[in-house]
Amino acid sequence: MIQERARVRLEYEDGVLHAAVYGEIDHHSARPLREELDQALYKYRPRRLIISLKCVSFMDSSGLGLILGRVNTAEDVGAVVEVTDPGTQIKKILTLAGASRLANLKIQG
Amino acid sequence: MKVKNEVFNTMKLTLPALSINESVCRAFTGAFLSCLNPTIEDLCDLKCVVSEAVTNCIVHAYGPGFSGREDQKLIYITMTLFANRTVRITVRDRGVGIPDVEQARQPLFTTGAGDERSGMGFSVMESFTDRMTVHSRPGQGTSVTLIKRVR
Amino acid sequence: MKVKNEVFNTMKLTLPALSINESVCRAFTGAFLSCLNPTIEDLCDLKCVVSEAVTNCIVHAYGPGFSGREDQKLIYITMTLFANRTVRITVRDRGVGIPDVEQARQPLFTTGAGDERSGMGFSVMESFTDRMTVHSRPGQGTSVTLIKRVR
Amino acid sequence: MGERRYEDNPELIRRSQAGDRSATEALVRNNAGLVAGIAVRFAGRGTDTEDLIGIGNLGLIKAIRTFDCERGCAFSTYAVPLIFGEIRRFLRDDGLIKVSREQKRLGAALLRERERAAEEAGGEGVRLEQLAQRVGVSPAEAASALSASSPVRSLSEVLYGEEDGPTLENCVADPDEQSRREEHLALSLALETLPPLWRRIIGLRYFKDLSQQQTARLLGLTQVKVSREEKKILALLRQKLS
Ligand SMILES: Nc1ncnc2c1ncn2[C@@H]1O[C@H](COP(=O)(O)OP(=O)(O)OP(=O)(O)O)[C@@H](O)[C@H]1O
Ligand SMILES: Nc1ncnc2c1ncn2[C@@H]1O[C@H](COP(=O)(O)OP(=O)(O)OP(=O)(O)O)[C@@H](O)[C@H]1O
Ligand SMILES: [Mg+2]
Ligand SMILES: [Mg+2]
Repeated sequence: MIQERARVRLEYEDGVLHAAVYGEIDHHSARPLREELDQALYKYRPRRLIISLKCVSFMDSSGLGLILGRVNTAEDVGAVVEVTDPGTQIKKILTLAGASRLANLKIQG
Repeated sequence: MKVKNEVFNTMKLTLPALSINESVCRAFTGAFLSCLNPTIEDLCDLKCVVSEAVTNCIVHAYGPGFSGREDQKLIYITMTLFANRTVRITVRDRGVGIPDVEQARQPLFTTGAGDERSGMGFSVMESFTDRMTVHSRPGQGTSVTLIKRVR
Repeated sequence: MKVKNEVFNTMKLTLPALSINESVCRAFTGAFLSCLNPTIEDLCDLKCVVSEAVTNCIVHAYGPGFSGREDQKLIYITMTLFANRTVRITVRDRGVGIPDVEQARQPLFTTGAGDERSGMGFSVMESFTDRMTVHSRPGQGTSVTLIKRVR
Repeated sequence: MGERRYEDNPELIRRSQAGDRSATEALVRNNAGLVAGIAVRFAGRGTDTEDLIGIGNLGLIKAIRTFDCERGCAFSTYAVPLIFGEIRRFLRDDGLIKVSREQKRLGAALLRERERAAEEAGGEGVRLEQLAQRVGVSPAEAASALSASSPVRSLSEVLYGEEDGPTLENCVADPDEQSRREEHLALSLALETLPPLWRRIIGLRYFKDLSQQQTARLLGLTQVKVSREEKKILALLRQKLS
């Protein structure tokens, strides 16, 4: 059976945790992503978490929940979250939510 | 002119409220709409709204408050294509219903905060389509109708 | 063991007998089966058999002998996935029916000669699945059930 | 170098037509220059050259499947118009990026990766998830876009050497519809006279778009046998129709 619909590749260097997400982020795939990202945040306690959405082919409001949720965990460990390379579709969703106005979230690209 | 609004294809799909079916519904939306040869952007928007509506059935309609049987947790989707390139999509469930629809439609309103829901589902559906109507009766279920004219 | 044959996903699809819907049904079959992570070969085979059954509804069931209304020309598809990776697909119509099912199942038998029909539809369905059953009543319609265990 | 590679073509084409995927791959590799040369002529029209090459390869594969080694003309002479045709057709609906174009691109990519993956996997069947990952789409998306084989050319295309089969589009645009109908009738009459096995093969391959592999499995034959029989049938039909 196919278990996961999205994967994340993590790299930590000099206080920066890079997380490149691949695949589709929906309610089904959000939970495993959440667990993996949180584990890494607590393990490395970075200053910055950079989530790259370059290879995300689909995202709905469940993905928004995932990102905003990571902003919360990141605050716990004293990190800020940056989101890079959202596609047109994803950008629309991020804008709609006014996510860019959140103090601890930056959106680039 | 009447002929313009002629129905030119329509389908009904019923499937269980399982999260694996979110991507099935998106792929199906793509297949069903492809005969219109819409723009990629319009198609992505419509896949996204279907995904939102279907996720709501899975997450909210048949959540803790639902007292029916497991095999009654179903999602009912109807899609109709009109000759003037308008698409009408209805996503219905027989779940717990929404006590206050006005409130539920507000951006950021959510009853699923603990579950990392952002409360933006209805806002996404509304802004990616030309029209959204929501009917709901507590204990009976919810039906969301989305209408969009595609290029 | 009972648990092995548990239903694990199931869906019902109703759509008009239009030839554009052949590709819709194929695409949907693919999407629905994707959670099994089947081999490409099994997947293509199953898309192919659904296509055959659907084409028969379009070409034969609601052909010249059909006396119902235009909006009654519908195809009803049910697909069930069992936990042991068995797939059951039923394609049903309410069309003219088949007077002699035994004969219709013979390779090369066709009532649509000259129409680029080869009379190999049932043969394809039978040999690409583990089991095929056909029920038909003239004037009432036809139902084809296809069962296959996927690797 | 170039010379020698083209010389390899007839043998590779024969093997490819008999269903040898590695031969098809080799042909696509050997003719990469040809396809790229055509694709760059369409650069700057808003489609990636890489995608154009993918579409051009579809034309090339069509050419490989339909080329008649006994015909006497060079393979490249035969392939060039098919490659051009495929790319032109792809680019025809200009303007906004439409779904049909994306689907074609995805279809071509899936087919390409499927052949590659099959080769790497050896006897093991390629699974959906693996293929989807290689192409970069979700399994559901890949599964719905997949087709069993590359777009099989229609029988009359093969027999009468038309570039595009009698698709709806072509029929509408065709000024010579009467003669097409006559050809059609002649063809169905010719088919009636074939022995049952041959009618089955033609039915499965050309009316049902099954691959040689699928046809072989269904009829309990080897793929090589199907390929050989198919050649004989086509030759016979050509003879009957000319
Ligand atoms: N089908 C439904 N059945 C019952 N309640 C629903 C249904 N759809 C929505 N709701 C209610 O409406 C609220 C708002 O829905 P909306 O989709 O906007 O946000 P959400 O689902 O909570 O979060 P998000 O969609 O951003 O993940 C939900 O929290 C829920 O209380
Ligand atoms: N749903 C149906 N309703 C009525 N008649 C049918 C139906 N399906 C099949 N038949 C009858 O059974 C015959 C055999 O069907 P089969 O699919 O094997 O061949 P075909 O449809 O004639 O040709 P091909 O499928 O190769 O294009 C048909 O010619 C038709 O007479
Ligand atoms: Mg929601
Ligand atoms: Mg048939």
